[in-house]
Amino acid sequence: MVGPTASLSILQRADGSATYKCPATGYTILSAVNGPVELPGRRDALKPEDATVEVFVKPGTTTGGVGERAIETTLKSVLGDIVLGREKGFPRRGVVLTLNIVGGENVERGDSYLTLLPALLHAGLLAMISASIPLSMTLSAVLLGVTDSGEIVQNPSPAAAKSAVSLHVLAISSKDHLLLNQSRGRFDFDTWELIRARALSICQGAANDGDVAMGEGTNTASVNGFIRETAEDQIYSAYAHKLDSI
Amino acid sequence: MADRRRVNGPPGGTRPPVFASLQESTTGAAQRAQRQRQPAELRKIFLKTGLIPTASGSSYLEFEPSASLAAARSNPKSLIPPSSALKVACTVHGPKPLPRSAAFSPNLVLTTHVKYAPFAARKRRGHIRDASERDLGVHLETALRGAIIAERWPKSGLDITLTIIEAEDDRWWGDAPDSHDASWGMMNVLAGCITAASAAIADAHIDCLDLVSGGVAALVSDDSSKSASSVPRLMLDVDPAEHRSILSACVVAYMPARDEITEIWLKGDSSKAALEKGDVRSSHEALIDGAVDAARGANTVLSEAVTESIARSIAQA
Amino acid sequence: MSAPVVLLPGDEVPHDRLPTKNSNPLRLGPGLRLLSQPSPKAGDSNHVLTATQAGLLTTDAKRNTVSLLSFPNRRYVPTTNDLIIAQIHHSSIDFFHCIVTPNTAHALLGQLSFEGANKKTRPMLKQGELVYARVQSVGVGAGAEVELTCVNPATGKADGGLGPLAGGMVFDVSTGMAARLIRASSASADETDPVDGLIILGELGRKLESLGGFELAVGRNGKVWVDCSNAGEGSVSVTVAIGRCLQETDQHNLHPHDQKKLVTRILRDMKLVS
Amino acid sequence: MASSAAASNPTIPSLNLPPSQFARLQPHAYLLAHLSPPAASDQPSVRANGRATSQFRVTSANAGSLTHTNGSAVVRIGDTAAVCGVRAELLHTEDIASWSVSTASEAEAGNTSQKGGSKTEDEEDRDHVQDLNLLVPNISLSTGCAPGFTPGAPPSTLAQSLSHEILSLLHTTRLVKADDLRIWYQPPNLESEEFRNAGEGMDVDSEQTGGPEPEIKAFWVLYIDIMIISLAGNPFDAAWASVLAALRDTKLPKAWWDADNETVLCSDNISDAQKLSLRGLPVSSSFCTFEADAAAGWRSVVIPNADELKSQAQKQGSQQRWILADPDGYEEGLSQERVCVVVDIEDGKTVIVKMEKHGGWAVDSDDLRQLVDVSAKRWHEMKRILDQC
Amino acid sequence: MSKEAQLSVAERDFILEALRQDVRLDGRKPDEYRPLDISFGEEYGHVNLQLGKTHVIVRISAEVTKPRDDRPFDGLFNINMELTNMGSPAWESGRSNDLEAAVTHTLDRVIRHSNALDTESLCILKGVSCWSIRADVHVLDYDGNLTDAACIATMAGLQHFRRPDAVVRNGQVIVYGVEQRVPVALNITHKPLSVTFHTYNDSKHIILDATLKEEQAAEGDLVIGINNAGDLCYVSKIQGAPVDAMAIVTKTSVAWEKVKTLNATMDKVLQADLAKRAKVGMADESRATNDREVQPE
Repeated sequence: MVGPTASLSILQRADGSATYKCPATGYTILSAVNGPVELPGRRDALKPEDATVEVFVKPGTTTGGVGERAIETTLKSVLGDIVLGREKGFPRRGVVLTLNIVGGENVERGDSYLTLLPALLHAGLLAMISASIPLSMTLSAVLLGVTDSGEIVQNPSPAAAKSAVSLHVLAISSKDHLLLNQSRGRFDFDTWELIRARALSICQGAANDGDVAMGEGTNTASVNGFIRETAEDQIYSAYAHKLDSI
Repeated sequence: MADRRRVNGPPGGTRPPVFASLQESTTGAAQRAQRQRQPAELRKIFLKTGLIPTASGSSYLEFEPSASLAAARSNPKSLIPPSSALKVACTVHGPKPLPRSAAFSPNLVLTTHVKYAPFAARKRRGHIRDASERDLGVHLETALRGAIIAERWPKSGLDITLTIIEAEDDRWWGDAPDSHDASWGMMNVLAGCITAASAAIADAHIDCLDLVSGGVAALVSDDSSKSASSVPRLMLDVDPAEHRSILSACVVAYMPARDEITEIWLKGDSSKAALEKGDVRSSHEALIDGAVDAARGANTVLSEAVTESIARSIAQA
Repeated sequence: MSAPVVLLPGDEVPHDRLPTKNSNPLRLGPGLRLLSQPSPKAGDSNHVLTATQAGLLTTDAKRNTVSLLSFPNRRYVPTTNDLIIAQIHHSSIDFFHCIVTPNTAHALLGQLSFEGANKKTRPMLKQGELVYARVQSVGVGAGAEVELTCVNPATGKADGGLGPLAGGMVFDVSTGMAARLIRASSASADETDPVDGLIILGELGRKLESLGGFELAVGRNGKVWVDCSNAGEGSVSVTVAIGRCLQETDQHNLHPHDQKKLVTRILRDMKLVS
Repeated sequence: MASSAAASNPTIPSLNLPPSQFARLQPHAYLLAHLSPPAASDQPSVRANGRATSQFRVTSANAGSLTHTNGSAVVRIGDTAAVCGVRAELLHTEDIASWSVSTASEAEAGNTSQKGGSKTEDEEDRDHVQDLNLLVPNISLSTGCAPGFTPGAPPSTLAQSLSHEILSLLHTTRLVKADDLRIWYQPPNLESEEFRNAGEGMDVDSEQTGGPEPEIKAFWVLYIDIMIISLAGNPFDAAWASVLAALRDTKLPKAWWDADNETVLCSDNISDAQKLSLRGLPVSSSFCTFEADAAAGWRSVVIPNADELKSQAQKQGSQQRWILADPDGYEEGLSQERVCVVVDIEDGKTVIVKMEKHGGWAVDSDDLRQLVDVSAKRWHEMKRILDQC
Repeated sequence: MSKEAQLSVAERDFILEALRQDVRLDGRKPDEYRPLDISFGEEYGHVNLQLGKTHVIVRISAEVTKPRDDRPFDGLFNINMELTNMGSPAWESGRSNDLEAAVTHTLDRVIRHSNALDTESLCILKGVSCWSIRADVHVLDYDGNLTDAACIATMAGLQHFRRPDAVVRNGQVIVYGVEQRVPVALNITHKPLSVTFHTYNDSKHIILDATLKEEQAAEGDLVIGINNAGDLCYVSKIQGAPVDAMAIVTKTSVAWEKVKTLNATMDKVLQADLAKRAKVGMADESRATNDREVQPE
């Protein structure tokens, strides 16, 4: 299977941006973050002690509707979870994330956004990293489907997702917490526990010796490792002048 | 166009079902309901306050179903209901500070909002408020403004929201709307809204001059023959589905203790009314008096509900 | 020195990377925070430094600081003592309300926070005019406002060219580039080694000396003010040339020898050198 | 006043505030005091609303009370009330742009979109119900149900999300069978005579003897409108329960294609009408997590790893976290992490149809397993309530 | 936040003074476009366009729908643009602003109303079904002259797009998948593009393809929609300082030249992409036939 590709800071105007492409599902997401910024007309609604994370999802070849608002609510809650909104300069300000689906099929009316969710989460996270929004940790996510023969499939294509008995998206923090679970279909709890274990190994790598912080111990085949590499590459190229002199 | 903020139906649109059996009448649905009440007899009103604890004040009002509807409910034969009976939920939020953008006001700023549920009437209602719903809001605001002591609450706002869960019919469903027809059901709805809102305002402990209640009276003609002998009669609290023709109707918002009317809405031709011998009133005076009588009747229910509300809040304290 | 370390949010700063010899308290730069371990099982050290942003870990043993260099295109967040170029938005009785970065709350600049300013002599700045200012305070907690000043509170003097910027032109660069420019321009003028990988200023200075030279003010908020009024008739072209050189270096993250080529190319393009 | 407060709530004796004031000024401390009473006192750990952590509010359902609907229900879960009305309208196939369109692969298989022979019933259902937008649920919160929702304003983000979640759940559970919504027409066998006259030349004859195939002329579209009349937390469970109850109450008139008038006619006879046959009874249960340390998320403390979190919970004597079933508005305001589990029970076996959690990092496998059990218990309770209404 | 930060006095004065000396901030000539880069995605009708720092993506999509009752022989064609916070921090996602309305209007006039896409060719079955073509303009980076960037990208997208083939058989419309039948190009009747000018110093200086800062310093704008044949399909001089009528005439001929160049560039990129696809396609095809042979069951 071809792995995902991503790059950071690709746009000029936005404070942070990223593109994330998942060949397995066919989706390409462009993401941009502006923050900390003033959110107009919402002064009363803003939390005085904390930053407000706003998310906007824009479909590629249709106009957004209730489905987009629903997934935005989920993304906001998951990404908002790891934003340190009380750091200097952020309270009462907004962190505005825009996710533009520039490649792949549209999500049908009334369909859950599950097939897109991991790509949206990764693109959103990378844009936040690119904008240097303070975060408590990073996350990685995976889409898993269970076929009618009981097999667990990683990143099923939209067609395969349709025929799956159940679909699951899990987001795992860089410290192994379960940040998000969205499961649909028909399944029992034992199946879900298999899914949970599988998701952990995909996100964090099979050889997870618990020492994630050092970077060396991380299995680069994991989603988390991929996020780390993408960010590292970008930092290295931005500070090439610094590294040359070392 | 599709509404981006809602779940939309099929893009090509849908059609309401058409029933084939109107002529055959195997179910008795094709018979017009008859009024079983005396001309001055009101339908029972169910009114309860405080059902919505998240609001400062709230009330729920229901009209007693007419005899035909009650019969159809207990022994259903046809899918077509013979008539319908008002069901309204009312909430009051406030008094609360006005939004920053609002201009200074020395008085309590009243906002009234009336919305039918999409399934409230025979014809499916839209999600966005239409002209008649805005109309009702304006009438209601006028009715309530006269009763509320607005200067008690400067720089404050009061939001009154009424959700019509089931509306009154404008006419018998089998009748085609005729030329001098109006949306008579709306007048009953308004009367119900006034009474319900009044209860909710009292439940929210807003200072009022008096309890204002709504009442409806109408001139109806029930004779099928066009003979000259058929004279319209004055009736209180009419259910439009029970009458062949309504010539005119009047709704008032009335405060009994002060004997004041805060809002009056009279529609139709009231010239042909036949009053009792010796009655010197003009027919529209009689119509207004009738509506006031109806409002008085509603007021007894209203007072009970408000008393109950007060008893409850004392018990809580 | 050992291999460079890039940290991601949530990563701990490795202990062996912290400057140890200095007895002064360790100073934390942006992108890092000090956390305490909830269960003191680790014994002696129950505090850890954690990254909140992705960036390159840098330490300065001399000043005993540790900080994280994060993405250069990030938005500027006002930090006390930073030099910035602010634009007047409007004025009230006591303050000028200034734009530091677009789409954020205005910063406040006291009407009297200028060198030698009193009620009569204070500058009458209009909307859209620029000032070179220092961030005096950023406040704490909710509703905190950023305050600017154009004087050194200790001396009452406008050190380092603080005050209104008249004429000239201002160019937008990334915040990372602005920081590098500040470090580069504060280095001694005839430095030939690239400071922070930048030789562009020295290069421009040398080549444009004959045309009357230029004046430069760099704001940490990603603004560079350039004035070449000494260049007479050619001042417009010289200013544009400087702006283009800075912006292209920034955008393409040019290597020093490419910077040199760029200067030559652009000066030729602007017909400033043959 | 003060003494009565102290008597009813011994954990805050030093305060002379009545509980209601304390609840408003220090909501977090108030709820925490209820959930973790001092060990010395014999007070059980209860929520501020007097419920046990896994206890749902009193729930009632009442169906069929609205005159102008094909099915309706009022569901109250504590102080949250939802009214749902189902209205059926007709979608003629001639109004469907894609009806006369088939993709080449289908056409080659000898089928048009009217009949997908190779597909299972479930797949076909999904195609029709979902692709033709036959289910149209919309939630309205602009009813003055709680402060903060401006009446008359377009649907809030919450209302839009809830509408979508209801629709999505209707689709994933395939609750409504497409066959209940189809209106078939059997064209008269006009050509049969001609066929017979044509003689043996037709190989297709054998298949044609049954006359022309029946065709779908129209579909019922169900407009499912949910008015949240009162909102005191957990709108989804109430809304879903009202939808479920209303759909169980829904009767569709008998309808047929009237070839002369080229339209669909219905019978108003109630004995001709058909109830919907729903697939299962998926019941939704929502939960939220209340953290003892409200500031844990941002305080300068290292966030423990998932494993450490587990071991911590075991080590520490006092409970740090409570998962509250069916949160009211007050509790929702004090928690970030939400869980929603929708289960059905078939032949005594619990089937999960939806399981969601987000907004925090505390709830994981162990908790979820318990919540699924709680949800299964709730299913029996809801079934009893819905069967009675 | 709904507005871009205003120019400082210094910037405005400098831009105007520089223009008096025929100098632009990026060293361009008055009638010069910024570097234009057009590339195509994997899908048909996916265009990635950069004009200087202005960056847009256009996606063209097609679906079968019912024609409008009053135009049973016509297909549908719509251009949609929704500005989000991505393109500029000054834009609020989900809320339209003046720029969005203005650019959409111009695109509609130049491309849609000039019938650049022949909508009659989109009819499949009279009054029953037709193609609905939709262009979605995504603005990723805004640095002035959004109109021309979006216009070029949309036209490129329409020319690049291939819709599935469809035939009518016994009143049934049969749509062929891309892998079954070669998809069909849209019928483009002509290739109009917009060319946007801005005016300065009492319209003494008129420049082409202004950057955001130049737009902000401008007194007025002039948009000319013109095709390769020199047919004008749109001219707008809506507001701002008056412009000499002769200037409009001269700028129209400038615009004509520019459109010819732009269309030539576009053609070149399109041809190159088609050639590349043909190569890959042929490889795919041979692989596909091989597959079929390998798996007869």
